[in-house]
Amino acid sequence: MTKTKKSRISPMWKRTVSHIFTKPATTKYPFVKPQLPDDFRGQPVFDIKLCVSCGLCSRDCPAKAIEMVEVEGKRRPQFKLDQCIFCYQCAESCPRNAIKSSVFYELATTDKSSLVIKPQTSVKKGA
Amino acid sequence: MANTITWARVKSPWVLHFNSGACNGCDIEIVALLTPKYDVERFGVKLEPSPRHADVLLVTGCVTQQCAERLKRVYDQMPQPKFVVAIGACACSGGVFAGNYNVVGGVDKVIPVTAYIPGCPPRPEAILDGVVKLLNALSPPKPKKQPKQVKTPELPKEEAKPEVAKPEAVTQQEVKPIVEEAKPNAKQ
Amino acid sequence: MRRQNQTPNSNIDIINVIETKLKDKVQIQLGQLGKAAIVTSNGLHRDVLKAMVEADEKTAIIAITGLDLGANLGVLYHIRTSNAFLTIRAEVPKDNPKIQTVIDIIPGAVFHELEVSDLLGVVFEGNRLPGHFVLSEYWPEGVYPLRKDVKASEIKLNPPPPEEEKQPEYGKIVKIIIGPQHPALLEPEKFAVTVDGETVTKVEPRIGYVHRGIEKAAESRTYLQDVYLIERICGICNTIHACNFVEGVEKILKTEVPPRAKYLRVIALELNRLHSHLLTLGHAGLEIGYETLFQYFWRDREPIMDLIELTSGNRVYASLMTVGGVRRDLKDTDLPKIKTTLEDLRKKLPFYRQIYRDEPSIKARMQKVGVLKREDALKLCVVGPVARGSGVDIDVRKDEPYEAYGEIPFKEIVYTEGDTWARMNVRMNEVEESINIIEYAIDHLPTGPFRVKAPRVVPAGEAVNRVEAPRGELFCYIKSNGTAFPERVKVRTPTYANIPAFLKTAIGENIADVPPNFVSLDPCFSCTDR
Amino acid sequence: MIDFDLILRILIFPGFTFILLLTLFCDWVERKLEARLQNRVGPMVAGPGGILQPLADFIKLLTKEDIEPRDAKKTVFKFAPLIAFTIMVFAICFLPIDGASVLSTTGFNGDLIVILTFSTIASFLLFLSGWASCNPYGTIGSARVLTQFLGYDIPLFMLALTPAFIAGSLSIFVIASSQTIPYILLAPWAFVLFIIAMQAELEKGPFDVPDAESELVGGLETEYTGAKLAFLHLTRDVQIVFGAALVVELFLGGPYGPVFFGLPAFWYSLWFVLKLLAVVIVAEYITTLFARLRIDQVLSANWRIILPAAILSLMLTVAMVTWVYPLV
Repeated sequence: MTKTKKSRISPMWKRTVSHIFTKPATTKYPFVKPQLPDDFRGQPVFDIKLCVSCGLCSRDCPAKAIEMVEVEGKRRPQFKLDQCIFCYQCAESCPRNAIKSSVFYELATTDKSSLVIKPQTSVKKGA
Repeated sequence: MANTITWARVKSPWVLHFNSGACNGCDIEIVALLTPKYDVERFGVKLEPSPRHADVLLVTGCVTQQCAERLKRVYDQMPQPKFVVAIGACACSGGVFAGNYNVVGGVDKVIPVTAYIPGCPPRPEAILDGVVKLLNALSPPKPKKQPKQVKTPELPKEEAKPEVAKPEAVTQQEVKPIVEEAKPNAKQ
Repeated sequence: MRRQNQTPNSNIDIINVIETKLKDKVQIQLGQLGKAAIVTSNGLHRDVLKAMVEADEKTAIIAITGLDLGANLGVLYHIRTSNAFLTIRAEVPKDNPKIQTVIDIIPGAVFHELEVSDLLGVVFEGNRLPGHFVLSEYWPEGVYPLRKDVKASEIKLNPPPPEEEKQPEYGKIVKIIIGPQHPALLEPEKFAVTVDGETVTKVEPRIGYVHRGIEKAAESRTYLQDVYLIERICGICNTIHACNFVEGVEKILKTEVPPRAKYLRVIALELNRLHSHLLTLGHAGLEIGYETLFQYFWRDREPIMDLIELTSGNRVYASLMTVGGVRRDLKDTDLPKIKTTLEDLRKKLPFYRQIYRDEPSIKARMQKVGVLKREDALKLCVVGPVARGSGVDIDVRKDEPYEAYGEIPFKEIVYTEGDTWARMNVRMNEVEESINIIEYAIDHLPTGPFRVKAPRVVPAGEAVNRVEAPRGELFCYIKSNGTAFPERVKVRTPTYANIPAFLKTAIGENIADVPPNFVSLDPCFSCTDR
Repeated sequence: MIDFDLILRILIFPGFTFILLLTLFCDWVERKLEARLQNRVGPMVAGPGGILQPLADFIKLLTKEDIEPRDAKKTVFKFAPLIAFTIMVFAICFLPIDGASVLSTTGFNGDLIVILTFSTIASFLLFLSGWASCNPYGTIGSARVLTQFLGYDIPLFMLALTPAFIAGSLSIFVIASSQTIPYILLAPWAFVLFIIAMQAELEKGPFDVPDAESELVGGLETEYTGAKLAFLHLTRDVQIVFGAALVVELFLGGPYGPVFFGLPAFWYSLWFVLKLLAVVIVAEYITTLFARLRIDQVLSANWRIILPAAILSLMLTVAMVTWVYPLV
């Protein structure tokens, strides 16, 4: 009985010991960045040149994270990243492909207001 | 002496996870942080069961009416100094559930929040990044304030490339860069 | 292996039974809301149900939907029998919303009735609870959120009463409150467990801590937005929630999804099931203090998360489903990566299977814990691995194939022990079946479009839909009024049906058995409360 | 007349400071090893390889706010963790570390019984500290501590007597120094049983029912914060060091080993630490292998298996000492 039991005893004995000699499965995250698929749904990138101010993105957003604000007389989407659920329905609804995804995901901040991405700031800075 | 204490606090953040009505998405990502792939024990982070032991409160979820009061109580039970991190769109502002009849929406409506981590859900890396940012905010004498951003022309665009850098250096490049990345596109 | 296939479903024609028994009293509308909708007047729904239970032991209540029909409140009993799915309709006037309970016929209906009475104000005579079941204890009297005249913004909660001085209790009987902040539950939910020494004598559930009012919110959003909202009922089985809703809408629209989309959906759903099962299997390890096992399972779950990220762009929320197909095609270049990852996982499975089957400390903690006998499982209407662990062979993928499941061969896993160990082993074996399904789907992936254009406005109509979530049978009811906004969306999640099983099996057990027993249901409270 | 040497011995080496550092080091070894067995990295950033992690935890806890629950029995709640810690350190002081015990003596006959009593008292104080917090989780957790250590104390005492029988003395110094052949080779059955009983006595897995996180939150520590929590943690860790040290003294030949050159005290301390680490590693390895048992399984394992086995082991040892060992 003991013999058969021995062979059926937990394979954990061997497995745990083998891990001492193998490399841990841990990624070296903050020091080495992970490789993300190209179409990862990170922070949305808005291209104001393509925008036709139709407001479809704002209308279809399930989280109401897109607000249309006046920029130089035209209505442009303003993204509230703190509400955004990163579903990219806006990108799908956009007739001109003005909203694209990016692989940037480290959005943590201690200042909530920095999570509102205004379309005008980018214009001003770029100008 | 003060340096030693700050050092100890930064190196040993024990966290308590509070689910205030989340969908489990963020919660499993928090638990995933403990597991071999991310292993936050590297940074001394321990998930503690009791609010009495914790330094950092990780709140997920959109704060339902029933949970608001509990959240307040759990926060009060924690010993000073204590910090709150809101994880996920729901905890930051209510997310997709904002405006529902049973939802308060946003952790900062109930307790003060130190750091926000948007995402639905944020990647475990993003959560780790948020905790590291919080801890870096601890290091200078003025707590809770992020040091002024130095504008970096470099963009963290090519994340695929393994770049070796100190965590501080990584976190210096805040949210801003990507906005700047959006600009050139806009200008073309 | 201990798999045991039950005898094939009996060929009872349930509609025939009702026709012969209650011919003149009820109206049978064939082909609506499942196989048939049986319209009853007040009181007769009990007779119909009794006739069904007598004719077929597998009769179970899937859900009870409450509807606001203007002057009346509609109550729909969704019934599953061994080979059919049908609905009993009843109506009660709004000013006197009283209806007889059915919990004496089917005990599993208790939670469903309580929810309808809390959210819609239907009074089920014989099944009432002091206070609220789902809503906050400070909820104002007489306000029922799912009624159409209630606006979310106008609801004002009662102020909380001043905190009373709590006297510490001394004595033999201690009440342990599990939750709402408790490590055994990743989610806030409260179970007041009364303990005598170390033995549980009473469990009082208080759910609703995660109640976000999704059903009401869905009514004020378009079908397009609802897909994302419904998806966020639960972060673990999100794809299947979205799929369930999308299929329901497609039924009303009468849209046929292209074959490639069907296969892509199957791949997404099974990836979801894989990650959910691995999560539970590991979490169970944590609950019984087997941290090594937990760490290993979650390590091997990460490649699956990477696959979900690869195919959909997010680790957790795939957001793949949309009305008329899927949102993203699967790139041919990704296929080899998916295959190798699954192959790697398959190589690791024998180790885990051996652990779950033979490891002495796992057996010591899981066998004979939370035993749910077959009769009880049928009576309490449990679903999914809990039912299959008790020898009840129900699996929507087999019973009523949706998407491409009818074309894919896979085994239905049934254990007869009915204890925690059996439930976990059902999941353990299903992991392998899921891998097989995905590989089959990839090998037989049809070419062609992956999406058809669907209109934003949905014609008036109603539909029910069932799918097999990782936790069991998931049900939804959608009523459309001809606009872009649904009139009513009801989702009944598997955990909701499984909690009564926990309440029954926990009593008389050791307090230390509560966590493993509980986790073997794979509880998901964000699903439960919605 | 002040004996500076004695004060140095008590305060620095091999006394308080040494024991404290050893405890923190063992904690690190445990955490790191557990992480590696689970295919993780474990503490990494606090000091080289995360070696300062336990120290960081300790300092941080010391500087946290101290909260006393309203219902707690204040005096017991305050002092029980500290006294428990003191008693455990005091018990270690009796063990020969660098050839002699901390008190620079060779002990007295019967000090084995004394230190085992000390460890029982410390466990009892831990029970008191949990009970005094008046929290349902704390109460149940401490009740489990009480049932468990009361049960396992008996076999532990019996098994500790095995080496005493072989050495013919109840003095730890005599037991340790008379092991020209370590008793692990002479009485391996007693060693295995002793490790299991020790594991249960120290509430390590698979016997860690008193702090079963999934059903009892933090167990008896639930209500503790700040410095008191730090000392509770430290007491637990010192208990583990004590248990491992006891195994070293009773079965592995104590601190005595080959002296190559220089001071014997240095080599003895080195051997002591190395042997101690070996025991800690074995104990931690056992912890990672199994799921936590249920409290009734833990108790029935004691009364049905460990206790009869301990009695048998004692009888076997007596028989061996009488008839077999004289022949060797």
